[in-house]
Amino acid sequence: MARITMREAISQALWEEMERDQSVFILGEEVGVWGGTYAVTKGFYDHFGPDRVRDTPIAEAAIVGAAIGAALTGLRPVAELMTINFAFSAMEHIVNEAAKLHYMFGGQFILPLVIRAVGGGGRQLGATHSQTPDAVFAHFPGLKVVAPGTPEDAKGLLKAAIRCDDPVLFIEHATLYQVRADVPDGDYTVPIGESKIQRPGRDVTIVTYSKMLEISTKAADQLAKDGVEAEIIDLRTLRPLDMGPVIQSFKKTNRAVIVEEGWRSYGVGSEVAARIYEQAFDYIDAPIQRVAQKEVPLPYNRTLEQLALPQVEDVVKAVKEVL
Amino acid sequence: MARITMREAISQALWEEMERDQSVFILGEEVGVWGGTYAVTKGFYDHFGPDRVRDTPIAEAAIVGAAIGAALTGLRPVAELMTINFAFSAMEHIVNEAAKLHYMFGGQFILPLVIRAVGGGGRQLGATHSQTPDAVFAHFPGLKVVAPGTPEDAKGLLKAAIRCDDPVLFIEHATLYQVRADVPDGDYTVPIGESKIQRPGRDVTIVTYSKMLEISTKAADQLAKDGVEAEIIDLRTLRPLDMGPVIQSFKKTNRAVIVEEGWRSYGVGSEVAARIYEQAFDYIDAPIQRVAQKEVPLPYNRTLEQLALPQVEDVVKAVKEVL
Amino acid sequence: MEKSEYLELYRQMVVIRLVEEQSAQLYQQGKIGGFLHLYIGQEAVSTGLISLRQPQDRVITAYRDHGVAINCGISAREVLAELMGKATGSSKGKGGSMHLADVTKNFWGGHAIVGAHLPIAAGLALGDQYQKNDGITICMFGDGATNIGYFHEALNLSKVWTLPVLWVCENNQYGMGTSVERASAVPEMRLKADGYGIPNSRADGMDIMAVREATKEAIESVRGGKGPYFLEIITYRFRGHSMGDPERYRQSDEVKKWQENDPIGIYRRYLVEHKIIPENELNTIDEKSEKEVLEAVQLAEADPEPAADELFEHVYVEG
Amino acid sequence: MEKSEYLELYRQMVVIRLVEEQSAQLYQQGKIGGFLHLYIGQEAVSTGLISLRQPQDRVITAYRDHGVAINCGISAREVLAELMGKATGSSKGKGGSMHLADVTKNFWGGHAIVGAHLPIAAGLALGDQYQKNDGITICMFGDGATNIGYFHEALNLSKVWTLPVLWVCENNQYGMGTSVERASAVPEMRLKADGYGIPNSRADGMDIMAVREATKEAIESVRGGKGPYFLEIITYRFRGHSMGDPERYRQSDEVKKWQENDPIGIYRRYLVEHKIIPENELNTIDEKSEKEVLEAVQLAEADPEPAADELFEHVYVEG
Ligand SMILES: Cc1ncc(C[n+]2csc(CCOP(=O)(O)OP(=O)(O)O)c2C)c(N)n1
Ligand SMILES: Cc1ncc(C[n+]2csc(CCOP(=O)(O)OP(=O)(O)O)c2C)c(N)n1
Ligand SMILES: [Mg+2]
Ligand SMILES: [Mg+2]
Repeated sequence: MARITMREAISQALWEEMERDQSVFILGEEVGVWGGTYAVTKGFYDHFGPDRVRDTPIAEAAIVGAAIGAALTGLRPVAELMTINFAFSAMEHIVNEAAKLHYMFGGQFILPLVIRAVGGGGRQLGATHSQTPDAVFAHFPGLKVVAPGTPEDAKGLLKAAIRCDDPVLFIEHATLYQVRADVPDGDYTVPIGESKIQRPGRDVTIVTYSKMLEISTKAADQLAKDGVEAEIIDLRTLRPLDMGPVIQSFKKTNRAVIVEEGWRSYGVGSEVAARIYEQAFDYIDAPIQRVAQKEVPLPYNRTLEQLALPQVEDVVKAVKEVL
Repeated sequence: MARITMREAISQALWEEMERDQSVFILGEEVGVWGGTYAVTKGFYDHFGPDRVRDTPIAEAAIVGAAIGAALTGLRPVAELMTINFAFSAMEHIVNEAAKLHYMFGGQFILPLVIRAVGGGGRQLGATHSQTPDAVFAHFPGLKVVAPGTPEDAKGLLKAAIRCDDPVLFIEHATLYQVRADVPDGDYTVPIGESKIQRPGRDVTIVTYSKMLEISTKAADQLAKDGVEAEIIDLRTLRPLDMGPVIQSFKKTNRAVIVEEGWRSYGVGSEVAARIYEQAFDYIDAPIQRVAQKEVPLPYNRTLEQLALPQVEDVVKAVKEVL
Repeated sequence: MEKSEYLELYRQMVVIRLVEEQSAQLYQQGKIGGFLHLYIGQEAVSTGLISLRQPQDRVITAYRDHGVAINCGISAREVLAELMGKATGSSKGKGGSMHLADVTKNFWGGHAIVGAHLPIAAGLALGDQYQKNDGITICMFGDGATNIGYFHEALNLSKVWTLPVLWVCENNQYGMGTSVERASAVPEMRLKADGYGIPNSRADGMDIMAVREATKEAIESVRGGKGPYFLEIITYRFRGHSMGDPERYRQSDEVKKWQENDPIGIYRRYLVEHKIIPENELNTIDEKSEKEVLEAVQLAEADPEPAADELFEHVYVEG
Repeated sequence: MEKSEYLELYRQMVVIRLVEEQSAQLYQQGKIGGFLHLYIGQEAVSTGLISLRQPQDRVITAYRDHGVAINCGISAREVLAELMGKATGSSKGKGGSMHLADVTKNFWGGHAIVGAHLPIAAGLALGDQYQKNDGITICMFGDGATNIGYFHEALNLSKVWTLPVLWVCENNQYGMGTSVERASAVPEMRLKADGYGIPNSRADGMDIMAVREATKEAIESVRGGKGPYFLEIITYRFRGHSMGDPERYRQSDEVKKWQENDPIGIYRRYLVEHKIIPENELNTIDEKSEKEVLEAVQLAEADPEPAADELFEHVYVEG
């Protein structure tokens, strides 16, 4: 066990996989000389060289498109989109090419591709740079969408993604990079498509992922003071979505709150809620609550931005609603 | 009252608005000389001329981007994307520019823009050309998303969209253009953001929109033979989403089936279901059923494609589940 | 060039023409669905181009891909089977006309979103460069595709990274109903290559010998490690953009004028006049090819549809 | 040019410099959040450029927009207020540093997605052309922005439709940490304009007089109805890309070399040597501007935050 930050966990996963497998390489804006806008690939350029750590022009469609092509030749590219907001500039290649090629051509080739993108709000970057559009990408069959909330999961899931023969969108969160936690020593992977109980409890089920795991945990701490034991399920993967642990927990607590950072409408919470109702209808004691971002483009002003983002108090309040 | 096709209804709305208001103009691929790939703008080029019916290069980002700019100067552009699948090539400008500019700049200008795009499957166009990604666009605050299912609504909603000072994505369905129905004479609009009872009934509430209204109506006809009276609510607008008639109906029937053409996960049905549970929890007699597209990229082969798309029988079966 | 090679080029062009004519009929009979884009009139382009590629060279193109598929070695039967959505099709009936491919023959498809395959082509070339293979990537696209952003990002990247890719623009004068001058800032597509400092040239696509000559030079440049090369080939599609095109955008005599330069007729005359192949041998090829293609149609028609559970196959490799 | 005009140019450059230095401090004090991109070193570009626009001419730029905003007539206080997210900011505190705008002054922002504002600029020009206004659109962007697809689609469209738009590329040698030669197929951005048949020229962005000369010619061409024009202006940012840039990608002596060509210093010497304005008058402007900007900082700091209910304002105009 080593106590490291999320940034270090992701950086280690990339580093170790590149050491392990020559076919793994990185391409993206500022991943090389700069060392990564969020310093995730710091030191990579000097160690692995310009062929395996490739700075690109500002051309998101070309970054993802070229990664797709390289993957078709048997390589395992890790394409970095500086932020997930720029994924809209590569939308065609993510949802219409990467997600469909394997199926559309009758499975005659594989597409072992990882697209890393950091998302989330809370840093006053304004409406175009602060989004959490995870549900949008998770809507497309053929793509796998992963969004870890802890350093341990981040490292294990990224390694799994790089070794996976399917295209994986790996979503990081800018305000989680500094989070520190224990990570197993040596090489390990965390399976894609498995939700996990991050905190056991008996009174209410909180379903969340990524940054909101942190918020939900703080809320659970507060609730614990009032004797409420919340069980927190971390989805970790949005597609394929693993409802197993969620349903299991819900059948025990009969109450659920879903916490996501993105907008409520057509978001992650709606899908999870709909599935809980479908799969555990007879266990419901109270309407499931969804905590999500207010439905506005995220404003720059700090106070307004925080008003729009889900806060610990919102989660606590939602839990009290369902109790 | 005149009995016209959906194509004629949309064409009339465009024609009449262009006659009424010089600031309205059309731009897009093949809208002019060709007369529109789906013949919606046939005859427009000769009548209104090349300045108001503008053929563009194949450059979706430029089509939507230029329309945004023109709207900022006080015009009311109607940008046509040949199909909604190409909207991914203009994603940045639809969800990150059009949807946000008014808010992000403190409301100092308006953005009266309409983006027309035809979607849907069922014509063996293959995975990249057959999508119904409506929920993806409806996820973004700042954008209005409309998807009519009848000629009357299509004409009235398109006129409302053109007169609206907000950006509106107007989604048509390729296999509905031939549908014929009565349309009121003269000038009229249908308000954006209002759902509607398209068929009254007392036993079950079917919530749907666009092409699936047709499928749901056929299912309702079948069910009627077995004495089951389904009430069909047509959402018509996906954002802002009007739950009023849905909840009203549900409080009467206590049973609901949501029918959408797109993929189930993170789709329209999940949002509608989640809201029904939130707003009418005490009225639920059976788990709400969702009928949607199988979660695969749509295959070319006709049999497989039809297997993937929601069929009348699927709706009938789902209704019987909830009864 | 060996006589057999001359013959093979002729045979391929004839087979493509026949397959396209059969496809048109099958479409009218409702046996082919979706969009159908015929290659009739452009046969000399891909036939000349691909006749010069090495086995290790990758080929990728747009949705007007039947001819390219045949030149790459996919049988007429597999092509027709895919067009009819059969399990024996090159994409198992899941891709259809716009998505033919056979990677065992280094043909990477068949792509339906205009210009979107250009960045992917850059990636194919990157893969070979990274693995130090000596193969190059030949990427074909239309004149209309040069106006979309993907074209720009791919060409710029190919130059910055000196990628072994041959960009081939099939300029058939129109993108659907929009003529080049109504959609493009410059009249010659090759001029766009100058904006990236990419060497380029232009060839007559109705004359397969001219196509081959230009291609030789282009491929040498790319394989020689000089990075990307841009080849514009002037051609014309004799039929509509796809089946059911009203063709309001062009005059029938313009079409007639071009049809007089039928690439197959031109090549046929060339072979006879230069005494490379006597007329009767060509006639034999015509007859054999016709028989062969009609057989392929029958076989493909008789081929099985994919099984229902194929619907859920190949969404993912794992899980 | 009148003496007063010379003075005004000098004053604007000095004010921009001071506002940027103050912003840097406010950022360090945590009073400004998000990303902050300083214009220090590039003042002569927008000051010279915009000094020649007519009131009916629209201006639009990227996120490095403080200088442009001031040149367009937004007060230092409004700029600083927006940077601090105050209700009195030009975008009511909702846009921040990257989204300054004031359409009453025909300044259309301030756009944070690289290159995405170019198609919008084409649309602004289309709007004027459609309405037969004689205004033109001046669209500024960086060297890095020329590699994204939006650039390509916008430039092509502007030429095909002969739009009254002046494309101005501020080539400050880097896109974040990536130098031009590592990201662009061609070393001069103006060469890309050749690929669209768009007339173009190049100017020294450290010399405001050179900027004005080149701009005059460019604007005349566009206003003359000749369609788009591409102006590349060579400049350099003295500070990091944004606050907190480790600057591993360039040597400090490269920065020093450029700082010796401080655009304000160059212009100052020019004014004195050509006896256009005596040193002491320039000193007075320096002092007045400093006082003015410090005042603006105080006022902006004291300005109110937007009310909480502003959060839900302006999502839509209707409903
Ligand atoms: C991004 C995108 N926009 C629009 C279309 C619709 N479309 C299909 S083919 C075509 C014309 C392409 O013309 P060109 O590139 O010249 O190829 P050609 O058909 O002439 O071979 C268009 C507009 C598409 N498939 N993809
Ligand atoms: C589409 C997109 N990709 C990436 C970014 C991140 N980014 C912001 S500024 C920038 C560099 C732009 O360089 P340049 O165009 O030369 O402008 P400069 O900063 O030098 O003024 C990048 C990559 C972005 N904002 N938008
Ligand atoms: Mg063409
Ligand atoms: Mg720059």
